[in-house]
Formats: sequence, structure tokens, C-alpha cells
Amino acid sequence: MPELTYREAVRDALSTAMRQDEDVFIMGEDIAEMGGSMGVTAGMLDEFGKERVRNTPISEMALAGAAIGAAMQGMRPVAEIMYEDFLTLAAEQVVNQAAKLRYMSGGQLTVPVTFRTQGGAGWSPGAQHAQQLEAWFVHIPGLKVVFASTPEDVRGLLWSAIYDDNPVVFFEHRTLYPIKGDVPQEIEPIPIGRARVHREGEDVTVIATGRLLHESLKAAEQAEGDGISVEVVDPRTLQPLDEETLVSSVKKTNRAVVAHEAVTRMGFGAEVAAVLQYQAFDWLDAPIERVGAKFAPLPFAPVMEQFVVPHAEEVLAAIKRTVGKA
Amino acid sequence: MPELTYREAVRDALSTAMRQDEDVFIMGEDIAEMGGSMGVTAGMLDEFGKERVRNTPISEMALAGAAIGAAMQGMRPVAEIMYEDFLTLAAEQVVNQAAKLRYMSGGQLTVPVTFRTQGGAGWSPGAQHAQQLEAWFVHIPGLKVVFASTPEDVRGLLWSAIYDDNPVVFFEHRTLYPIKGDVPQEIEPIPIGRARVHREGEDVTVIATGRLLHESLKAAEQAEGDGISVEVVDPRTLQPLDEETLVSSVKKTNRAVVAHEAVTRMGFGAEVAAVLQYQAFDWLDAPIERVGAKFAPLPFAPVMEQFVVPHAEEVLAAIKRTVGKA
Amino acid sequence: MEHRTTLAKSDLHDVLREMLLIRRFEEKVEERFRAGELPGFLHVAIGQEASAVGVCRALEDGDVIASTHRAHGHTLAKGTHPNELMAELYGKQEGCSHGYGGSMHLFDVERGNMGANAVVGGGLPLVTGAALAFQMRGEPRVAVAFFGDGATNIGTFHEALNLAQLWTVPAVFVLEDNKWAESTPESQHSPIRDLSLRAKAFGMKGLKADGQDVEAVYKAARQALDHARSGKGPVFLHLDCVRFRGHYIGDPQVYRDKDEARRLAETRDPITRLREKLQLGDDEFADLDTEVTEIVEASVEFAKAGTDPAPEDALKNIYA
Amino acid sequence: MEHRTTLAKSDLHDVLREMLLIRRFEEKVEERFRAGELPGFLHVAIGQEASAVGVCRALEDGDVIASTHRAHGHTLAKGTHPNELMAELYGKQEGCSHGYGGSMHLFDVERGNMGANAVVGGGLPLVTGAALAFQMRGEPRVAVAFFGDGATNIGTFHEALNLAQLWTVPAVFVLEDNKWAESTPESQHSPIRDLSLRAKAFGMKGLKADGQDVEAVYKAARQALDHARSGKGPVFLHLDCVRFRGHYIGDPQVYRDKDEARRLAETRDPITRLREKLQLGDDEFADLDTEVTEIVEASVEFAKAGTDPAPEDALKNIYA
Ligand SMILES: Cc1ncc(C[n+]2csc(CCOP(=O)(O)OP(=O)(O)O)c2C)c(N)n1
Ligand SMILES: Cc1ncc(C[n+]2csc(CCOP(=O)(O)OP(=O)(O)O)c2C)c(N)n1
Ligand SMILES: [Mg+2]
Ligand SMILES: [Mg+2]
Repeated sequence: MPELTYREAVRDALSTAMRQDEDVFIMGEDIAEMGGSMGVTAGMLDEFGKERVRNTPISEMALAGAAIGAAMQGMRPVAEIMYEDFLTLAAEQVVNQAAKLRYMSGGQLTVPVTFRTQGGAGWSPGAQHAQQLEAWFVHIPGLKVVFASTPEDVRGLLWSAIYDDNPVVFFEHRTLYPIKGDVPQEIEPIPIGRARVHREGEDVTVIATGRLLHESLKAAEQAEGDGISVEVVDPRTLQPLDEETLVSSVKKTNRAVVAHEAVTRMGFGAEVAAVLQYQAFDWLDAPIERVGAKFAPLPFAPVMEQFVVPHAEEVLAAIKRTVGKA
Repeated sequence: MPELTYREAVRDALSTAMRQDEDVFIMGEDIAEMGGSMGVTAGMLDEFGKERVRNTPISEMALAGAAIGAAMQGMRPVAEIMYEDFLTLAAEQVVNQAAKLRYMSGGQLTVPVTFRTQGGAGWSPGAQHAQQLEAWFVHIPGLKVVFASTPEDVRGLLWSAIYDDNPVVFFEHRTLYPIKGDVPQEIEPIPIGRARVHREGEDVTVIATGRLLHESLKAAEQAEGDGISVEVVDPRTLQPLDEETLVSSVKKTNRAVVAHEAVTRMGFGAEVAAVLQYQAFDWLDAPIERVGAKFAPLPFAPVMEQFVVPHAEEVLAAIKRTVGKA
Repeated sequence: MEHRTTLAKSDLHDVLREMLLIRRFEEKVEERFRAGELPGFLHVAIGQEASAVGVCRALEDGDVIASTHRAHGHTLAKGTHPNELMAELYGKQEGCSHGYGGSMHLFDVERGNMGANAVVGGGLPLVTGAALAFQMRGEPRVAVAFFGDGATNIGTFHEALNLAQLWTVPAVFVLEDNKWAESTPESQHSPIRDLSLRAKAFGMKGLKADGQDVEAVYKAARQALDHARSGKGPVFLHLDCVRFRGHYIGDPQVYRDKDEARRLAETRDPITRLREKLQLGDDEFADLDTEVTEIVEASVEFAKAGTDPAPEDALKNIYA
Repeated sequence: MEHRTTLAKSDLHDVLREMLLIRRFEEKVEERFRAGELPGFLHVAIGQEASAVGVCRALEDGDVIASTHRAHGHTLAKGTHPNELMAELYGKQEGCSHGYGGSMHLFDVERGNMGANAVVGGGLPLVTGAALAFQMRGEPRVAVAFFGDGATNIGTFHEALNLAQLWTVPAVFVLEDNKWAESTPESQHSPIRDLSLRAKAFGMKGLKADGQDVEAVYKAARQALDHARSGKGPVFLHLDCVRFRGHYIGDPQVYRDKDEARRLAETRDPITRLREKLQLGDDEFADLDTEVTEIVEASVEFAKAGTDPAPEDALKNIYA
């Protein structure tokens, strides 16, 4: 099994798809010579040329919309929105067009477009460069929403996103690009809509996405030292949501913590909590804990930034609260 | 007590504020001669002139942003975004600018802007003209979010929104404009952040917004016929959320239904359910029910549209499920 | 197909018939809406038939269009049968969007109609993208966007045209400049009187035509399409048009001088104009009218006899 | 204050000092960033000092500016003390945004700085709105937006300028055209070579100046401000600028010819230019340099000695 960074894994999925398939191409701001603001597409210009590794002007609406239009004509574009914060600019096209075209046409159209984007705190980029907005897109019927947390997952899921006939909003987390992990020799598509149990446990289920998956795995390790057995599940795709895996885990452990970096209020954890309390009501021995960013824009000063977004510590505290060992 | 329609109540709040205060003005598409696409601002041009009843081009970003900029300079603009669907176009300005300017400046700025918008199903306007997107804005620290359901509330809350020193996203529901209700002679500001108990009951609490408040009141009436005593609460402001009122109601009734017209998945009801299961865990005798639109864009054909969005019937069914009389 | 740059004389009768069909179709839509039979928000393009017919006639097989909220004319001109369009307005399964779309969301993908759009400017980037796909695959196809004067104020318009020109994709952007955006006259929504300047900001080739003269529209569209198809880049086609009616059906037009519309209808009706050019006598015209009116009436019958979707059908077609 | 249209000779020394201070400040920022002392994403405007100083010098009391991600120069030129700016970059309470903002969110409301903006184009509608407020209240103030060539492609830019012109608000839109948007050269992001055309699409008055010549900038800015202030409407001020460094601090500039920046720094340095004009000898210049360098060093000391916010401070200032 080769080892790849998360960054390389994204690149590998893109490049492999582009090698095998003329319909796949990538577009976005500074993805060509510069290789993207996070270096994800570095080197791809040389291999594929500027038609298929297409730098765009700073025009989030039009670049998203052009990707949608090309997808309507049978291409499989992967459009990069440099930071999630700028999804707010492309929102009309993603939400009113991509998500609804198939439906409004009564099933005539398919829109196989992928929107890759990334964000995340950790480097003090400030309030307009690090938001996590995945919850918005989970609210929109017609979109699929992926948030991958490991090199293996990001590669297999991006592959599936590219070949999915629906628009997919694909979230990456900035701090994960350098992490390494084993991946299968050949790309194995990971089905959209299937959660991954990263660690089995008996006492509490932690459901976590993105960076918080890794924080949760750390917290689980620490909890084990305290004799708490933690199951850690990454939904990986937020839409469709693998409710079955989440619910059956909680039915086993009788306790749940949901963790993400986005603001807790109205974050993805709210939906998970609402689903779990409904479907596992009789199994729950404690209220479902939500761990997410505190209710503030992201501040600049590192001490404040670190205070706002959650870490293993907060996950561990939540775990302990659910098992009554706080 | 005079009787006003919801439409007149909105107009009364705007006009009264504009009469007493030169800093207040309204802007938006077709709000002048036409009086707005829903007739809300009809007649205001004659009274206040075109400077203060300011028609804008179709430029949602700039009209939202110009309102923000004017607010930064001490005006109190009320900008109308014709339909909620077009908030997707103004999202960058509302979310990255209005919501965060005070924070990013370390408290130097205030941004007393109000964004009025409306939407809602019922007339088959189709997928791009009737979305309910209030949940998006509840996720954004720095914004206040109001959704008013009666003439009295809409007038008193809009007044408070105009005079609030923070950006407020103010949702109206299209089907409510013609409804009538008593209002106090003089405008009484209704504090942002306070829920309203519309009906007291013992067996189950229905928490409902917008059109669904009225559907829930109907459902409560019907439930009473079946011997179920229903408390109906309208949060009115979604951000800040009056958790105390909601939680104490549920602690009394031990059951809860959350109802809104927006898509259930990742809708506002998810947040309410997450809060309630956490704060009233030991009091809950049944899982919290969520009533909202089915997971689909809004279809055109009336039979399908009616199927997608909820009515009293669905609220009643949810009430019955919670009390085990389904 | 022979490559023409102007409408052949022999086609003009057909063109008149098509414009008249659209006119009668929309008048019927107004009538049925007022009778309470049609749900939704509806916008007719009565008076603007020459733009729809002139442009669509100029297209080649394989070319595609994207339309706006004012889409009936474009849709018919692009080849959708009146039955299917009327059925859509009635929300029937037989409709061109199978009852999912409605007046502002008319699709006919097989016939190259990428769809009407209820978001002003919303379709423009899609057209840039479709044209990009044609370019990347080396297909000699053109993507055409219709939009109004009001749409030239929205950022989407600027971004989409800028991108199209930057990449020299085969697209034609057809501005139907009827001088109104709902109730807002052009002088209140645009600081410039000649909207052609908008395209200059991107260095895009611009063409202008009297949008009430179907022959002029055809000729300009043909030129624009040829330019785009030959790889020289997109074209901005500015059509000077007239909106005879209100913004939406039922619009009391309190904001508009009552005489204006009447005067314009008298002097700038594209149908009258072509009829006079063809020197069509009253009888001949009446025959034509009867013919198209029958088609329209039949479309109402067809629509009313159509199948209502089942409520649960609302849960189909969300994902592929 | 006397109304001048060009920089007085007697001011030029001061102007040089200010530009040099900004230069040394930003060089220090680069150094401290590389030393790992500064968090965040940072962009220096080294080479573009003339634009910041020339425009801000031309402002009257009460005028306001809005800046971009490349904001240090504008912020200093608008009067924020280097200590407060440096403290902000160190994330300290003494910073001009009290540690909440950082390099891309520099505010100094009291001094008329409405804020830097990390969203390209994000500040433009705010400037239109501020100018609208001035107009509605009859105040003789002007709102000024800085932005780059890359920003001319975003819809926000078009909408904001269009609205400003439509309403003839007192705004000046200053394009700092350094020919790059991150790694993307102008030829790859704009289909036109003369970005002045952008303003013509709205009928906006345009002015052009060599952005590397502070006197020319001042003169053009003065003209623009006078025009706007007198109620004649907004002005688009196109400055031909040069980016000497990478897009962000640490940018390896793999996309850029290594010689280009060097050559430009040699031939188009606004500081060298003014220094030569003033015929400043080496000693005199060295003195000036020492003077400003001391201020910069002191700002680092000030910043380092500043107070870190408490973690819980993050929950303040969210609402008024
Ligand atoms: C983004 C957006 N804003 C507002 C509206 C509401 N609206 C529908 S049509 C219209 C006017 C459009 O004017 P124009 O583009 O000139 O087209 P016309 O109606 O004249 O054909 C407006 C404001 C909309 N549909 N989309
Ligand atoms: C809406 C948006 N898209 C993308 C970015 C990322 N970004 C930051 S600066 C920049 C380039 C800006 O170029 P220009 O406007 O010319 O300003 P310059 O950096 O040259 O000063 C980009 C793409 C952003 N900040 N905002
Ligand atoms: Mg128009
Ligand atoms: Mg630049």
C-alpha cells in the first residue's frame, strides 16, 4: 500500500480521472502555474495543459456557473472555490442552478459537476478565510455533500464525486493536506453515502468530520486511559447521510458526541443530534453532546482563534460528560 | 386596538420609523412606484420621495453592500431582497461583511442594517422563488435572525430590527401578507430574543415559525378535539434564540414538535431539537418530532408543491405520534 | 442546410405564422391565467416575438439556448410543441418539464433548450460553460443566452460575459432590451443609455438590431452565430425591443404611462410589420390566425386532458 | 486648509519619508513573518507605496477609505500609527483592530479607515454605500475604495460601480493595477488590456496616472476627489502599478519571470523616483532611512510588548 499525503491523494484522484477521461477537467483561481493556493494541483498544468487545468479570473459565480453549464453538456468539471468563504459568492449558482436543474427539468438534465473547496482554522487567516459552511449545503436538496478526513477517503470519495451524475460540494480541510496515510495501489471508489467506523468502542459514539475526526481519535485514545471505550465514526458524506451506521452505533453505545469545526449553532451536528434523538430515543442514556466552534466569527489572534475552534480536549470533555465522569 | 394586515403592519413600522428618523430609509428592487413585488411598500414613495424609497437595479450584492456601507456611516437602511432565493446572491455581503465587520474591527464599528426578505410556497412559484433559507443565517455569528408570523409581531419586531445596532435578517412569509390581526395603537417594540407562547397546553409543545405557526394553531385546535392539550410557541427570533422559554415549555409538556416550512434536513428545527434534547433530556417522554418540507426543491405542479411543504395535517400527525395516539 | 445570412423570402410566411402562433399562445395564457386556471408567476413576451423567432431561426441543429423568466416565446421558437408548453403551464406530466418546472422553468433538452431561469442572470454562466464544453470538444456548436436590460446590472452578467470573452467561447448573448425591469425604467436602473457599452468592457464584439424587425434580428443573429461558431469569440447582440404588456400577467402597471404601451403596440408590432411587408390581405391573415388559434386551442385541450403528477412524484428527479 | 491640486514642493520630503516608512515597515513585516513571529496570511505592497500615499494625502478630513488584503500601506497612509498596525499583526490588544482582525482586516474607524477586506471586491459596495450616506446627509465627504486588477473581474465590482454611477454618489474607485492577481497575469484574467474600459460600461468618469509616481497619483486623486465631492459623480482612478514581491509573503513566484520583478524594481521604484527628483544625497537619504527604521523598530518593540487578548475575549464584540 503506497502512502500519500491528503494533498497528494486529492491530486491523484484528479489526475487519474483526467488521464482516463477527456471529459474531466479542473478549473479555478490560480490552480495552474501556482498549483492552487494550497498546492493541491501543483504539476498538473505540465501534464494536462492549460485547457484542462484552467486558471480562472476572480469570478466565483461565473466559474461555478460555467462548470455547471459544461456539466449540462456532458463534461465532468471539477471547479475549485479557493476558500469556503467564497462559496457565499457562488451560492446562487450552486444552490439555485446546480442543485435544481435536474428537478426543474423533470429529470431531463444531469449535472455531473464537483465543487472542491477548503477552509479551516489553525493559521489565523481571520474571519473571512476559514469558515466552515458545509451545513448550508446539507440543507439543499439536489446537492451531495462530502467532507473527507483521510488520504484514503479523500481520494476514493473525490473519485466518486467526479463520477457521480449529481452536483457534489466537496469539502477539504486545510490542516489535513500534509497528513499521510496508506491508500490502495489502485483508486478504489468509496461510495457516497457510507460512513466509516474508525474505531470501535462500547461506551460512547463520537461522530466527527474533517479535522475533528483526528481530534476525536486523539480524545478517544485519552478516554481509553480513563477506562472509557469510544467508538469513532466519520460520516464522510453529509448528504446523503448514512443514518443507519450512525444510529446503530449509538444504539450500541447509548451515548453520542457530534464534533465538527464549524460553529455549533445550526451546524451539521444539529442535524445529527436531531436524527439520533429521534431514531435512537429509547437507547440514549445521556443527552447528545455537540462540539463545535463557539459562536463567534474567527478571530485573528492565535489565542482567541484556538479558543473558538474545538480540539481533542473539548471532545474529551464531552465524552466524559456523556458517561457521567465529568 | 386597530386591526392591520401583516402587510400593513410591515409598512407601518417602516413608515413610522422613517417619519421620526431621517437616518432610516428603504431600498430594493421595485419598491418605489410598484410598491414592491408584494405591495408592502405601496404608497411610501409618495410620502417619502425617491431618495428614501430607493429603487435599485437588479444588483443584490451591491444593494446589500451599499446598505451595509451606509449603515457603517450611521444610517439605518432597510434593504429588501425581493425573494429569499436571491439572498444567495447577497450572501457574501451579508455573511462576510455585515455579520463580521464589528468583530473584525475589534468593536469599532456598528452595522445597523436590516435585510427584509420573503418567500414561501403556496402559489407554485417554482423552485427558485419560494425557498426558506433562514437556517443559513442562524449559523452565522454576528447576525440576528427574525421570522415574524403575525401583524403585531411583524410590526414590533421590524421596529426593533431597524433600531438594533446589529445586522438583522428579517424573514416574512408571502402567504401571511393578507392576514389580519390586532395591533397596539402605538408601535410597541418587541424585544429581539423573546419567544411568544400563543397557546398554553399540557401534553405537547409545538414550536413553529412563519406560516407553520398558523398551521400549528389549527392543528392544536384539532388535537384538542382528540383530548390532547397543545402548547404553541413561536420563537419569533431565531437568533438569538429564547432557549429558556422553549425549554421550560417542554419541561412542562414533556413532548415537542418543531415545525417550519423550510426543508427539514438541516432546517431550523434541527437546532431546536438539538437544544431541547440536550437541555430537557430527562423531561422528554418521546422523541422530538420535526415537521418541515420534504427533501425536494419546490416543484411547480400544485399537487406536488402541496405535498412537499407541510400543513396542519402533518403537524397534527406529529403531535399524535408524540403522545402515542398515532 | 444551405448557409443563409438573411431570411429567404419563401420563409417569411412561415416566420409570420410562428410569431402569430406565439402571440396567440400568450394571449391564451393570459386569458387562462385570469380565469384562474394557471398557477404560478407568469410573464408573457407579447410584442417581443421577433427576437425569439429571429434568433432561433438562425440557429443550427446542435445549438442551444438558455432563457429567462419570460420564456414562452423562446421555448416555442426553439421547437417545443405548444401542447407540451401549455401542458407545463397547467402542471401536467405531459409538460415540457413534466410539471416540475412551470412557466419560469421550461426545459426541452432534446431540442437544445437548456432551460428558462427564474433568477435574473442565472442562466448566463451556464451558457458560457456550455460554450466552453463545445469549444473543448471541438464541436461547431454555439450556446445562446437571452436576457433583459435589467439583467445587465447583475454581477453574474458581467462575470459570465467576461469569462466568455477571455476564453473566446462560442456563445451569443442576446440582450432583449425592452427598457423595463419590472416597474423600473432603464433610466432608473442603468446609468448609461446605450447598453452596448456593457460588452465593450470585455472587448466583446457587439451587434445591434431592431428587435421588432424579425428580418433584422435574423440577419444580426446569423452574423453573431457565424462569428462565434468560427472561433472568433462570443458576440453581444443588442436588440431594441418593446414590452407591450405588464411585467407579469395581472400587473396593473401603475408605474407606466398608459399611452406608452398602446402607442408602441401600434407602431412597433413585429407581426404587423412583417404582415405589411408581405402585403398579406385581411382574409389571408385571418386564415393564418384561424390556423394558429386552432393550434393554441388544441394545446389547451391537450393540457387540460393531461395527467396530473401524483403528489409523491415530487420526490422523484431530485438525484440522477 | 488650502485647496491644492498638486503636491507642494515643501511636502515632497514628507511624502518621501512616508513612502520610505511604509517600505521599511513592510520589509520588517516580511522579516518577522519569516522569523515565524507573525501568524496569518500576509501580503505586502512593496513597490506600491505611491498609490497609498498619493491618494491618502489628497483626502480631506472626513473622507474614508476601504482597502484590500494588501492593506498595510493604505492603513499607514490613512494615519494609523505604525505601532498600532504592527501590534495588530502580532495579534495584540493594542492593535488597530484589537487583535480581532489581522493583516487583512485592518480598521481605524476614527481615522476614516472603513477597513481592509479579505474578500476580493468585498469592500466596493460598502464604499458605494458610505458615499450614499454622505450624499443623503449632504456632507461634503468622499468614500474611496482601493482594489486590484484581479478585482475587476468579480461581479461585486461591476454592481458596486454601476450603482455608484447610477446614484452619482461621491466615491472614488482606485484601481491599483499591478498586472497580477496572485499567480494569474492580467492577460490570463482579463480579455482587455486597458482596464479603464471597465468604467466606461457605467459611463463613469475615468482618470489615469502612473501609480509609481506619487505626484501624478496625488494630482489625479485630487482631481477625482474634487469631481466626486462636487456632486458630479464617482470617478474611476486607474493607477499603473508594480508588484515588486510575491503575492503573499513566502510566495516562491514559480509563475513569474525572475527578472521581471528585479527589472521593475530598478526602473519603477516610486521611492527612488521621488528621491531623484528631490536630488537627495546619500547622507540625507540615510538619515531619513535611519529615522523611519527607528520608528519601525520601535513598532516591533511596541507590538511585542503588547497585551495578548485573553482567549475568552473571542466572545466579545460579536454584537453591539
Ligand atoms: C436575481 C433576481 N433578482 C430579482 C428578480 C425579480 N425579477 C424578476 S424579472 C425582473 C426584471 C427583469 O428585467 P429584465 O432583465 O429587463 O427582463 P424583462 O422582464 O424586461 O424581460 C426582476 C427584478 C429575479 N428574478 N432575480
Ligand atoms: C472573492 C475572492 N476570491 C479569491 C480570493 C483569493 N485572492 C486573494 S488576493 C487575490 C488576487 C487579487 O488580485 P488583485 O485584485 O489584482 O490584487 P493584488 O493582489 O494584485 O493587490 C485572490 C485571488 C479572495 N480573497 N476573494
Ligand atoms: Mg427588460
Ligand atoms: Mg493585482
